[in-house]
Amino acid sequence: MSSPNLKVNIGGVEFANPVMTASGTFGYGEEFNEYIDLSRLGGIVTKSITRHERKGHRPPRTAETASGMLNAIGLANVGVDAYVRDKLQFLRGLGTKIVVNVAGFDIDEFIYVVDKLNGHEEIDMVELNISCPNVKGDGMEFSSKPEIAYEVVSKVRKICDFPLMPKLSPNVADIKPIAKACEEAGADALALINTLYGMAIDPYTWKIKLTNVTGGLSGPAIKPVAIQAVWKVYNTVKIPIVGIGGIMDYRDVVEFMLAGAKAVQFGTANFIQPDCTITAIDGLTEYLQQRNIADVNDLIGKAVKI
Amino acid sequence: MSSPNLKVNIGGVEFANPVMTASGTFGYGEEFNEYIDLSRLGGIVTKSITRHERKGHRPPRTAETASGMLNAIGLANVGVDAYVRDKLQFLRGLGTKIVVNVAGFDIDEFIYVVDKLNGHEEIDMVELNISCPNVKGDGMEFSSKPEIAYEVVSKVRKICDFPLMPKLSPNVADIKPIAKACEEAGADALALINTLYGMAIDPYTWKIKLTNVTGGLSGPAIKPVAIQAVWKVYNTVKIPIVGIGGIMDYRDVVEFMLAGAKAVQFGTANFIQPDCTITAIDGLTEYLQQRNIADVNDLIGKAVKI
Amino acid sequence: MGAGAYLLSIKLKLKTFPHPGEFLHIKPTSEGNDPLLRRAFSIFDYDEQNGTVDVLYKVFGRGSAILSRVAAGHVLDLLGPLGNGFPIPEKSKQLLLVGGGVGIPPIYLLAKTCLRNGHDPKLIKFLMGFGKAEDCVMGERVAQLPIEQALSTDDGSRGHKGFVSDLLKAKLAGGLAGDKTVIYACGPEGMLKSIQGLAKEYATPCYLSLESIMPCGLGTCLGCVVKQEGEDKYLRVCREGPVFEANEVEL
Amino acid sequence: MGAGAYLLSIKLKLKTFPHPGEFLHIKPTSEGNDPLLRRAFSIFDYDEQNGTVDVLYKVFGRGSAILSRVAAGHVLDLLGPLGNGFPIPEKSKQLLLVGGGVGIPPIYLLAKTCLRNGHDPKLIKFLMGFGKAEDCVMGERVAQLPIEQALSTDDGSRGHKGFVSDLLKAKLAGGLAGDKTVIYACGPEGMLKSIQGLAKEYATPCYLSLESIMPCGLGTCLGCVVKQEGEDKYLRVCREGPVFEANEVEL
Ligand SMILES: Cc1cc2nc3c(=O)[nH]c(=O)nc-3n(C[C@H](O)[C@H](O)[C@H](O)COP(=O)(O)OP(=O)(O)OC[C@H]3O[C@@H](n4cnc5c(N)ncnc54)[C@H](O)[C@@H]3O)c2cc1C
Ligand SMILES: Cc1cc2nc3c(=O)[nH]c(=O)nc-3n(C[C@H](O)[C@H](O)[C@H](O)COP(=O)(O)OP(=O)(O)OC[C@H]3O[C@@H](n4cnc5c(N)ncnc54)[C@H](O)[C@@H]3O)c2cc1C
Ligand SMILES: Cc1cc2nc3c(=O)[nH]c(=O)nc-3n(C[C@H](O)[C@H](O)[C@H](O)COP(=O)(O)O)c2cc1C
Ligand SMILES: Cc1cc2nc3c(=O)[nH]c(=O)nc-3n(C[C@H](O)[C@H](O)[C@H](O)COP(=O)(O)O)c2cc1C
Ligand code: FES
Ligand code: FES
Repeated sequence: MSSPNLKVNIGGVEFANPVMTASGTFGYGEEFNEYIDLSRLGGIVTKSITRHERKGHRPPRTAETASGMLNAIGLANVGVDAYVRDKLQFLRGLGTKIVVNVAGFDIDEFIYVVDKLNGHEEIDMVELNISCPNVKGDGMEFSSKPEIAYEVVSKVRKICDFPLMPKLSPNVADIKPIAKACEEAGADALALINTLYGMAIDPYTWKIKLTNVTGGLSGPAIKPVAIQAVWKVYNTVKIPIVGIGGIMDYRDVVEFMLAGAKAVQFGTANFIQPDCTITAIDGLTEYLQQRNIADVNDLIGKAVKI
Repeated sequence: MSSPNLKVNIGGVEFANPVMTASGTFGYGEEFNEYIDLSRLGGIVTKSITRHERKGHRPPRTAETASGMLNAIGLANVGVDAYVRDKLQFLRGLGTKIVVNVAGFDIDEFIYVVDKLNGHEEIDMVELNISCPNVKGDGMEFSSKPEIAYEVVSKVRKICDFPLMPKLSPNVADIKPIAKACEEAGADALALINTLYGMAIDPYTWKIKLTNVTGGLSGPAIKPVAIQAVWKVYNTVKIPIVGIGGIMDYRDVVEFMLAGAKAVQFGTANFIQPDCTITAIDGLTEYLQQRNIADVNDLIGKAVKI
Repeated sequence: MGAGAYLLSIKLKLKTFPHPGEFLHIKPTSEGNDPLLRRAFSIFDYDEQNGTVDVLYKVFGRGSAILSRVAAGHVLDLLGPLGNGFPIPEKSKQLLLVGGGVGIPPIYLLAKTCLRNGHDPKLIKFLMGFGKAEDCVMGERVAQLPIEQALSTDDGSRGHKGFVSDLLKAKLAGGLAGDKTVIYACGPEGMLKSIQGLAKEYATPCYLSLESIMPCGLGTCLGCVVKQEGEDKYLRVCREGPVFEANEVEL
Repeated sequence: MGAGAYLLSIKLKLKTFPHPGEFLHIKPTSEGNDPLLRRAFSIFDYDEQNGTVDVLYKVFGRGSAILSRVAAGHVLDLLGPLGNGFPIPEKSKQLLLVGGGVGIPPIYLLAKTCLRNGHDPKLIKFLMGFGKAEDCVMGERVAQLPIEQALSTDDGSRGHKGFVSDLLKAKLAGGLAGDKTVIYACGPEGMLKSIQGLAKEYATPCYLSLESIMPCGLGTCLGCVVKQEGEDKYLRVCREGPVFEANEVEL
């Protein structure tokens, strides 16, 4: 059988395949250059950038848990100016799509950062990390209430040159109204999920393992939560979904696409196998070939109830 | 060193030690009689009972995930009348504390069931499973909104002969106001957490693994989420907390107690090692002895920030 | 042991000879929490002298794959024997034993047990179904039993081409039906379903050993259930089963 | 290898002789996702002829415990060599090499490398610290080096009673301080902290190899950082390190 089509279109951007890297787990791409052919990736989502440079939290910043890990890096990043100045140039030449993840602690910050990105052609899409605490509001995440999510997304949508993809938190009672609010606010796609809240204590030393006390839980442990979120949102909105959470190999990519994702992001897996994304693209191709599926898009949302 | 004190007092009930079994993972106790000495347990929390008998969902009802499992048993149970008639007699003689878990799909059902339990001396405490969908309301869990949690707990509190312990769901943006509402409604203790929402799809057959589509995620995978919930609630309310979620051994018991739990429940672990609870009680005793800690209560909430 | 099939010999002294149809609940790994749950495997054979229990299994997913890589001498974590096995038939009965693939182990143990009890070998027929010729080595221990045997493969690469239920049907149609006969079967769900149908059609007593996802194996999680025929009720495969009368369950 | 310490010999052909201080990032298990992350271990030794890399480690938690049970011949999943090792000193320098417990491996490799490069053995002093006498076997390979050696144990069961930093302090106070000397150290954080202090006190150049929880080992997760001295900045131990100049980092 001839090569299956792996291309997926998300918000008008054509990705060579549905495999991207997740924000915060792939740096700005540089470190992986020696391990994999970056041009083969569907896309790279870079580490969250903010208005100013952020040093991040005091270490220890991570802790391993059962089939997962906690992180409280603290949104360490170079700041939008240095990003545009120093990082875009490397990313420009890679031959893959570049998604810039933007974080903020109030709506002004989101707007400020996106405004600085506007006009830079090497950027293909903006991912809006609305899973940060909203310092102007009640300290809750932007994506924990539909009204707040609507407000930030619609305001950014108005000034953003690029397709806009809010990234949702799983730390909610019901993700559907949040997804709906983002769609109504003009989002071109949705990325889900960000990490779950978690915490760990050493039973021998009695010490809380992260200086920041709580952190974000990622890795295979959270995959069932992510699959469930993708499935629910797929049955709620019309815009494409990018699935994230515990993806380790091509079988997980298939599982997310069957649940309704049009593309996926590999996060924690990059730490364990730096070539996990490339292996997954190869595995996905073979999977489609063996089943005579001509187009990867034919997997989307095809999970069957029993 | 002499034997450390393992006794903990929760809502006026004195448990011989902080180790209980979690609802739905220990049946009504009968099946474990051949594996362990049930009298050694701090307490047994029996499977959720409802007004009428429930057969539960069509199988498959469970699926394994990374360091966890999904279940959608569907609150299968014998119904309160048969429970009182057939199950209490066996439980009465065991020499351990009996906590009856009560579920309901509207407030009337909770009240009906608790009323039927009233007067039965073999019962020591009622655990209120408010993580069920509220059919009269918006279909959300009772424990997903503080107002609803307040309403059901305060109404049940008024008519309940026993100390009352609502069991909270982790599927919320912020568990603190829910815990606070339960405390204000007169709860004597809080049990947390119930399972996280999850889902799994077979990438080969494309079938959703549970007939019920989504299920509850339990096991070590969710321990960080549970620890974080216990820590937050411990810093919010004054009533005792019973910690649940991914507990496998005495080290996990210690971790939960350091986070703020006064007692714990073993769930999924019972499926893997039927004697996990007894081993943990022994391990906990040795842990305290080695550290010259005379009273297990001295662990509660003692986690140290770094 | 044939394509992707393995024999696991476990040093394990049992108080009594295991009842055919009983199973062991085996933890595939002692390291870490993934995979988390035990897996169920029927007892295939028991060597009283040496105190070894044999299990015959196929690599299906992660747990069985890990088991297949366990080094000799490794200490396994297991529970069992668990479950209710096959009722031992009266000596006068004609036995039609049907095993499909890794459904053969408990049926083999049943045949062996009946022979030990003095059941007339001429009254026992063993019918085996496989995917293809390579898989048939799985039946090598069965081949040593002094009883009539027949086999089928899905692709006809050995024995009858088709399903083992065809072989059963031929026996039933050939006169071995009714009250003097008992059918015992274990194998994939499709096979059990057609055998259930045949038993009904030929009014022949029949016992089936079922498979089901079994988180606990102890009767407590209520995960492994099967619908009771004609009743609005579920039965636990690990506790009330895994062996059921064919007309008792809805497949 | 002494109480709870293990030697792992890995068949691994490297392009060049490894740089002392470089580490391997080893996945403790190939089965399942728990434990999830790789673990960092310094390269202890390299046998060019046979292409084997040795790692010397202590059983600390789950991952190292699993490694200690890995059967000979097992295929390990690893990345490396990673990180920036010790700068190789000029041949004229007096070297004070300090290793505490499982901090000895990279220091041993540094000593060996310097000797291979023709550094005068008389200019190299190797100071080792252990918990107790039983642990000292860990230093058996060091003992074969033709250089001056001294050791301490916390409980005095062998060598000097006290910390290895006491031995270093004696050397520094005895005149081996200042610009003509270089201190190299690896070991527990407390030990590195006092050595950092001594290096400052005696104005002697000093390099420390740090430990830190390293999820990725590739410079991408930003989990392993250490605070830069005097700057509001964090450095990645896996990428900028694990070896740092003593006055560059805040311990
Ligand atoms: C009573 C009984 C006896 C059995 N006897 C045998 C035997 O003798 N030889 C043999 O090869 N197999 C036997 N099986 C099937 C065997 O249990 C499964 O093949 C095995 O559990 C698959 O595990 P895995 O880790 O390889 O697959 P995975 O897909 O990784 O398993 C994931 C989960 O699903 C469960 N599961 C998946 N498939 C099955 C299945 N078909 N039946 C039950 N649980 C399943 C697993 O136990 C585990 O909890 C028996 C099953 C039962 C219930
Ligand atoms: C550059 C470097 C070189 C090292 N060289 C050696 C060596 O040669 N010999 C040796 O015995 N040890 C060495 N260590 C320490 C070794 O990495 C830890 O002992 C090991 O990771 C503990 O893993 P575990 O699974 O046994 O413990 P667990 O407690 O189960 O580990 C849980 C998590 O914490 C991390 N972790 C726990 N303790 C440490 C630690 N002290 N340092 C780094 N990560 C930790 C683990 O990697 C894992 O991610 C080195 C560490 C680093 C950073
Ligand atoms: C170390 C680490 C850092 C992360 N940093 C960010 C970040 O800066 N911005 C963001 O939106 N998500 C961040 N994430 C979340 C991931 O992008 C991803 O949503 C999450 O890890 C779940 O996917 P996984 O299970 O595949 O890791 C980070 C995750 C990890 C593990
Ligand atoms: C198979 C199964 C059935 C359960 N049934 C109930 C139930 O009936 N009522 C209830 O409140 N919780 C029920 N639970 C949730 C557990 O009591 C517990 O809160 C949860 O499993 C987390 O703990 P664990 O990780 O130790 O299993 C069930 C869990 C499992 C795995
Ligand atoms: S496997 Fe748990 S009840 Fe049967
Ligand atoms: S371990 Fe990930 S950046 Fe150093």
